[in-house]
Amino acid sequence: MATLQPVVLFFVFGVLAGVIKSDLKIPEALYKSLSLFLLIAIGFKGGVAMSKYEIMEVLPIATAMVVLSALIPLTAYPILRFIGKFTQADSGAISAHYGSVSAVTFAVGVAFLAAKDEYSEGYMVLIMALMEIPALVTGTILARAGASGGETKWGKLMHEILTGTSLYLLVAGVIIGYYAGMVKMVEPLDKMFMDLFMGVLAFFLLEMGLLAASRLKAVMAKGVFLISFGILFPMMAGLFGAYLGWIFGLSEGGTMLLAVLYASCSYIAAPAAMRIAVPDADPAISIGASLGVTFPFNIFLGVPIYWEMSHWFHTIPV
Amino acid sequence: MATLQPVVLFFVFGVLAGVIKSDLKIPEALYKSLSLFLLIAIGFKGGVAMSKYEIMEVLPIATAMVVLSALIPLTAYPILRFIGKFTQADSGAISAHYGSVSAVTFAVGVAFLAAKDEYSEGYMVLIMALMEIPALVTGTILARAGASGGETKWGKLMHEILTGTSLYLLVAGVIIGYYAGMVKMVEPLDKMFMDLFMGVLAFFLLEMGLLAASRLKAVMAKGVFLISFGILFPMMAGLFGAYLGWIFGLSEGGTMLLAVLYASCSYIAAPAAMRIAVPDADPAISIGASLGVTFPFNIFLGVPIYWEMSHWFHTIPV
Amino acid sequence: MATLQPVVLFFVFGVLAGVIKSDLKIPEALYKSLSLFLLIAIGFKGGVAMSKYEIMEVLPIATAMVVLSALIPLTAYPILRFIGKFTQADSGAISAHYGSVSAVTFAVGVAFLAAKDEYSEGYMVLIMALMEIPALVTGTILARAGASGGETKWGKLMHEILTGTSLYLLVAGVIIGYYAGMVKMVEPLDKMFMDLFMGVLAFFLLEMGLLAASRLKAVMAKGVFLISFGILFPMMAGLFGAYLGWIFGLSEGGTMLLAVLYASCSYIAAPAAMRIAVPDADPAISIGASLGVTFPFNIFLGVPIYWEMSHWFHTIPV
Amino acid sequence: MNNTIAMKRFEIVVGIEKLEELVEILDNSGVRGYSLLKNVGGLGSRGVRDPDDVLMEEENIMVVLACKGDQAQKVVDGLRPALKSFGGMCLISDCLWLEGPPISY
Amino acid sequence: MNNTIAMKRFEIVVGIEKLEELVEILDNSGVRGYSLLKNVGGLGSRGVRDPDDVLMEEENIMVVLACKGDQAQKVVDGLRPALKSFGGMCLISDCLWLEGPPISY
Amino acid sequence: MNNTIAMKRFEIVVGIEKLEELVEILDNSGVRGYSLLKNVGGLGSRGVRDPDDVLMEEENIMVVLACKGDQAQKVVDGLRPALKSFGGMCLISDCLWLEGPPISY
Ligand SMILES: Nc1ncnc2c1ncn2[C@@H]1O[C@H](COP(=O)(O)O)[C@@H](O)[C@H]1O
Ligand SMILES: Nc1ncnc2c1ncn2[C@@H]1O[C@H](COP(=O)(O)O)[C@@H](O)[C@H]1O
Ligand SMILES: Nc1ncnc2c1ncn2[C@@H]1O[C@H](COP(=O)(O)O)[C@@H](O)[C@H]1O
Ligand code: NA
Ligand code: NA
Ligand code: NA
Repeated sequence: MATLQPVVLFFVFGVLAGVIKSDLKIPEALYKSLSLFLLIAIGFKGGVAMSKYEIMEVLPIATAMVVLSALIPLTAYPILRFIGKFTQADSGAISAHYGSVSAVTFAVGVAFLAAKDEYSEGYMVLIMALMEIPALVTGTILARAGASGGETKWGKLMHEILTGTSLYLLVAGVIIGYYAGMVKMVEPLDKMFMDLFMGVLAFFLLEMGLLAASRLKAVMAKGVFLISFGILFPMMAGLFGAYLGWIFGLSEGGTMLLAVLYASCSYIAAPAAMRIAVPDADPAISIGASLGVTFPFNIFLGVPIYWEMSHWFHTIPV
Repeated sequence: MATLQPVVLFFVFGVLAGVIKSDLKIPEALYKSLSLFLLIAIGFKGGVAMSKYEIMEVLPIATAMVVLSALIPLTAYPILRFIGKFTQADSGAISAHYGSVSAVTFAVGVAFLAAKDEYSEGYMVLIMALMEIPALVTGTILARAGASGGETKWGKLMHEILTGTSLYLLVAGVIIGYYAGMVKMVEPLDKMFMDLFMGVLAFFLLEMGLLAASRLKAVMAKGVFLISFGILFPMMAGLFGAYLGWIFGLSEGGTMLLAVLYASCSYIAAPAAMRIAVPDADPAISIGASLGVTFPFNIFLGVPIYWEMSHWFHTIPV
Repeated sequence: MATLQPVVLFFVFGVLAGVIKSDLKIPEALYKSLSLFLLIAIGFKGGVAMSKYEIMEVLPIATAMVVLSALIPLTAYPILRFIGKFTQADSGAISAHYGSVSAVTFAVGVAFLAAKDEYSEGYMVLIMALMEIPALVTGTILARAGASGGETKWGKLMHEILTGTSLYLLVAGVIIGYYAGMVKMVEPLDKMFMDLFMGVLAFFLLEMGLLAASRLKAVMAKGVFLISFGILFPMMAGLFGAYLGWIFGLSEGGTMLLAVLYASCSYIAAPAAMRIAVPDADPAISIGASLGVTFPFNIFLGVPIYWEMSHWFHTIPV
Repeated sequence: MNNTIAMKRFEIVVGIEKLEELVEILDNSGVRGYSLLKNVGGLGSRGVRDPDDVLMEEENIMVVLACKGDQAQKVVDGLRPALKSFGGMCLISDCLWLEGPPISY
Repeated sequence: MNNTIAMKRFEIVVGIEKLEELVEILDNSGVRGYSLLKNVGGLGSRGVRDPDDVLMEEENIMVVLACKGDQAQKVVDGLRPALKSFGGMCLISDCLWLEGPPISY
Repeated sequence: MNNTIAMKRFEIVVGIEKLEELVEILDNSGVRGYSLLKNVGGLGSRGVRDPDDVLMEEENIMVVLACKGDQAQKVVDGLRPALKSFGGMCLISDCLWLEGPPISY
C-alpha cells in the first residue's frame, strides 16, 4: 500500500474541527487567496513542463481526451435520473459537477506522484483546464432538454464558463509558465509557485475539511444512494480515464492523472455555472455529494486506487 | 550580551507606528491567517523533532511539567488580590493569563536558540500546547471559589479550552509533523512551515506592536503595580521554570524554553476562555498587562535573561 | 531587445480579465497584505545592500538626488495647466503624482536588473522612500499658491506624508535590513523577503492589471492629451534621472533605477496625500493617468528604455 | 400608498454570541423572514464595542425584520424575556411592505 | 421638528446578483442618493442566505434611500414590476431629513 | 404596544473620515448608545462612493441611534452645524424601544 501523504491529514483535522465544533475558522480572504494561488501555481507548473514539448504534437491527443470527457455527464445523468430519482434539473446539475474536475484533487494526485518521483506529462494541466467546458455544457443540455419553462441563458453560461476564475487562471498560469520556460526565466517565480505549493495545499485542505464537515448533514439526508454514487461513479470514471490514458500512450503517471481528472468532480466552478444555467437545481445536493463524499474518497482512497489502475493497464503486454 | 534579533525590531516599528499615529494597518484577515500559520508551524516543527524520540519515554516528564505549571496562577492570585487590590474576578482572570502561555514569545525563544545553533527538546511544543489547560482551570476556580452569583459554565469552558483554535492547531501540527517525520515526508511541507517561519513571525510582531501600542493607555491607567507585576512576576516564574527544566535534566536550550513558557503569558486563548468563564472580569486589564508589558519585556529582555538563568543552573556541579 | 520578464505578463492577464469581464477578483485583504509585503521587502533588500557602505559617504549624493526630484512637479505643472488646460488644483495634484514614485515600477526595474545580473547601488531604495516628500510638498504648493478658499492643512499633510504607510514601511524595512546586514542575521528573514519577492510581485501585478482596466474609461474620457502626457512626460523625467545618475557617478544599474524613479509616478501614497491637501482635485484623473497609462508604459517599455538611456550615457567618454 | 401592506419593522442589535439564541426565538415565534448584518459596532451599557478588535470578541449583529401586526406581537412575546440577558436594543416602528416579492413575512 | 423635511425612507433587500439591475432602476427613477450595505444575510422565501458561504454565492445587499414624496412614487412605479423577479423585500416608511448636508435626494 | 417607550431613531450616513468628529458630537450631546456600521457605499452629491475601492478612500459609515425626545433635540442641536461639512445625510423617525435590555439611551 502507498503511504498516506502528510498533507491530506490537514483535511482530516479540518473535518474533525468541524465535527467537534472547534472555533477554528479560515478567514474568507485567506480561502480565496489560497485558491487563486493554487490555480495559478498548477497552471504555471504545467506550463513550465509543457515548454519542453512541441505544442502542436500534443494538441490532438489532448483535445481527444477533453472531448471524450463529455461522456462522463452523459453516463451519470441516467443513473441519477432513473435510479436516484432526482429531478431532471438536479440530475443534469450533478452530472455537470461530476463531468467537471477538481483542481485540488488533481493537486493531491500530483503530490502523490512527486512523492514517488514519478514522471507525468505536463499538458495534463491544460486538459484539466479545458475539461470544464464539455462537462458544463453537456450537463446543462441534459438539465434543460425538452423541459418547458425559462430559456437557458446560453450566452451568460458560456461567458461564466470561459471567463470564470478557475479556467481563466489555469490558462493564464499555463501561458505564463510556458513563456517562462521558453525564455528560461522560471527561476525566481518558482520559489513561490512551486516551492510553496504543498504548504498552501495543506492550508487549503484544512479549510476543505471544515467545508466538508459543514456539508455532511445535507448529504446524510439524501441517504444511501448519493453516498454510493459519490464513491462508485468516480471509480468507474477513473477506470475509464485510466483506460483512455493507456490507449493514448500516456506515461504511468499521466495515465493516473487522467484517471484522477475523470474521477474528480467540481465544487467551485460547477456550482457557479449551474446557478446561472440551471437555477432550479438544488446546489446543496451537488455540492454535498461532491465535497462531502467524492472529494474525501478521492484524496484518501481514489488516488492510490487510480495509481494501481494505471499500473495494472501498463502491465498489459501490447 | 546576546545580539538583538532583527525580527524583534518589527515589534518596535509596530509600537512606533501606533505611537506616531501612522495609518499603517494590518488587515484583520492577514492577522488571523498569520496566527493560524504560526500555530501550525510551531506544532509541525515540534512534531517533526518529536518523531526522533520514543514518545512513551518523554511523556511522564512532560506531564509533570504541565501539571506543575498550575502553580503559576496559584502564586499570582494572592499577589494580585491582596497587594494589587484587584477584585476576585480580575485576580483570577489575570492569574489565568499568566499561567497560560504565548506561542509568539515561545517562537522568539526558538528563534533565539536557532541563531545560537543551540539544541532544544522538540516536545517542548507539546508542553506549551497543554499548559493552557491547568492554567485556565485553576484561574477560573480562583475567580469563582466561594463567590456567589452565576454558576460557572464548566462545560462551555472546557469545550472552549479543548477545542479552541490555539490548542487545536498546535496539537494538529504536532501530530502531522510527527507523522511526516516518521514516514520521512517532511520535505515539501518544510518549505512553508519551516523556511517561512521567521518571515511570518516578523509580520506578526509588527501587528503585535500595533496592538500593544493601542493597549498602552489602559495599562498606564492601572499604574505602577500592574507594570511591576508584568515584569517581576514573569521573571520569578521564569526562574522557577528554569529550575524545573534543570531538575528534570533538560538541555540548556530546553531549560530556557521551559523558563520562557513559565514566564510568558497569554493574550489570545486566555481572553477568549475568560470571557466565558469569568465574564465579570475586565479584559482590558489582563490583555493590557499581558500584551502591553509582559510580552515586550519577554521578547527583548526576558528571553536573554532566561537563557542566562538556564546557563547558570547548568553550571552548578551535580 | 531585452526579453520581456514573465512577471509582467501577470499585469497583462489582469488587464485582460478586466476587459473580458472575468469574475476574477483579488480579495481586498490580499491586496493590502501584498502591498505591505512589497514595501517591507523592498526596504529590507535595500537596507541589507546598504549595510555594505559607509552611510555617511552616500548621504550627500542621495540627498542631492532627492532634492532635485522637486524639479519634476515644477516641470509638470505648467504643461498640465497651460497646455492641458487642467484646473490649478488638478494640475498641482497630477504634478505631485508624477513627482512621487511607484514602488512597484521600481521593483520591476530591480527584477529587470536581477535577470541581467547587473549591480545597482542599495541606497536607491532610500532615495525612493524619500522622494515622496519634495514631490508632494511642491505639488501642494502649486495647487494652492495664490488660490483663495480653504487654508491648506499643512500639519495634517506633513503627518500624512511622514507617517503614511509607504514611507514608514520602506524606512522601517531599510533600518531592519541594515541592522540585519550589520549583525549578519539576514539569513532566516531572506527566505521570506527576498526569495518570495518575485512571486508576490506577480500577484500584485495581476491586481494592478485589474485596477488599471477599471480606470481605462476615465482616462479615455480625458482624451489624447492625458495619454500623451502619461507617456512623454515620464520619458523626459527618466532621461533627466539617467543624466543625473551618470553625473553623480552611479553604476549603470543604479543610473537606470534613478531614471525609473524619476519616471515612475505614484498611485497609492500620492492620492492619499492629495485627498487631504487638495481635496478639490479630482482623483479619477490623476489615478487614471498614473495607473492606466504611465504604469503600464513604464513596466513594458519604459524600463528597457531607461536601461538603454543609462547604457548610452555610460558610453560617453569622460 | 397603493399596493402596500402595513407592517411592523423590528431592528434588533445584540452581541454576536447571542445570535444563535436570537434566531431560535425568531423561528419559534413563526418568523419567516429577516435580514442579518454582521460586523456591527457601537456604544451601549457595556461601553464601546468594536468588531475590528482582534483580541476581544466584541462584534454586534443587527437583525431587521418586517412582519404583520399579529406576528409582531408574537415576536415581542418571544423576545421580551430574553432581552435582559441579550443586552443591546430592540426598536419597533411602522412601515409599509411594497407588494411584489414572494411572501416572506 | 425644526429644519427637517418630511420624506419617505425605502429599505430594499435583494440578492447581490440583482444589484446592477436595482441601481439602474433607481437611476432611471431619478434617485440622487442612496446608501448601500453589502454582506447582508437573512431568511426569506428562498431559505437561509449566508454571505459568508464560500461555495455558494448567497449574499444579499441592502439599499437605504431617502427621497421626497413625489420622487418616492416614481421609485415605487419603477421598482414594482421588477420586485417579483428580485425577491427579497422593499419597505417604505416616513422619516424626516435633517437639513444641513448638500441636497442629495 | 405594551412595555415600549416612544423614541426617536436617527440614521446618519457620513464619510469614514468624519467618524471621529461625529462620535465626539454624539458624546457631547450626552448620547449613551448607538450602533455603527462600516463599509457602507452609496450615491450622493459627491457621486458614487465605493468602500471596496482600494485606491481611493471612499468608505461611508452609518450610525443608528435611538434616544428619547429631549435627548433627540440635543443631538439635533449638536449635529446641525456640523452637517454641512459632513455631507451625507441624517434621517429622523419615530420608533418604540422594547423594554428589557439595560438602559443605554
Ligand atoms: N420579512 C422580512 N424581513 C426582513 N428581511 C427579509 C424579509 N423577507 C426577506 N427578507 C430579506 O430578503 C432576502 C431574500 O428574500 P427571499 O428572496 O424571500 O429569499 C432574505 O435573505 C432576507 O435578507
Ligand atoms: N440607544 C442605542 N441606539 C442604538 N444602538 C444601541 C443603543 N443602545 C445599545 N445599542 C447597541 O447595542 C449594543 C450592545 O448594547 P449594550 O448591551 O447596552 O452594551 C451596542 O454596542 C450598540 O451597538
Ligand atoms: N438621499 C439619500 N438616501 C440615502 N443615502 C444617502 C442619500 N444621500 C446621501 N446618502 C449617503 O451619504 C453618502 C455621502 O453623501 P454625499 O456627501 O452627498 O456624497 C452617500 O454616499 C450615501 O451613502
Ligand atoms: Na470528473
Ligand atoms: Na506562563
Ligand atoms: Na516620478
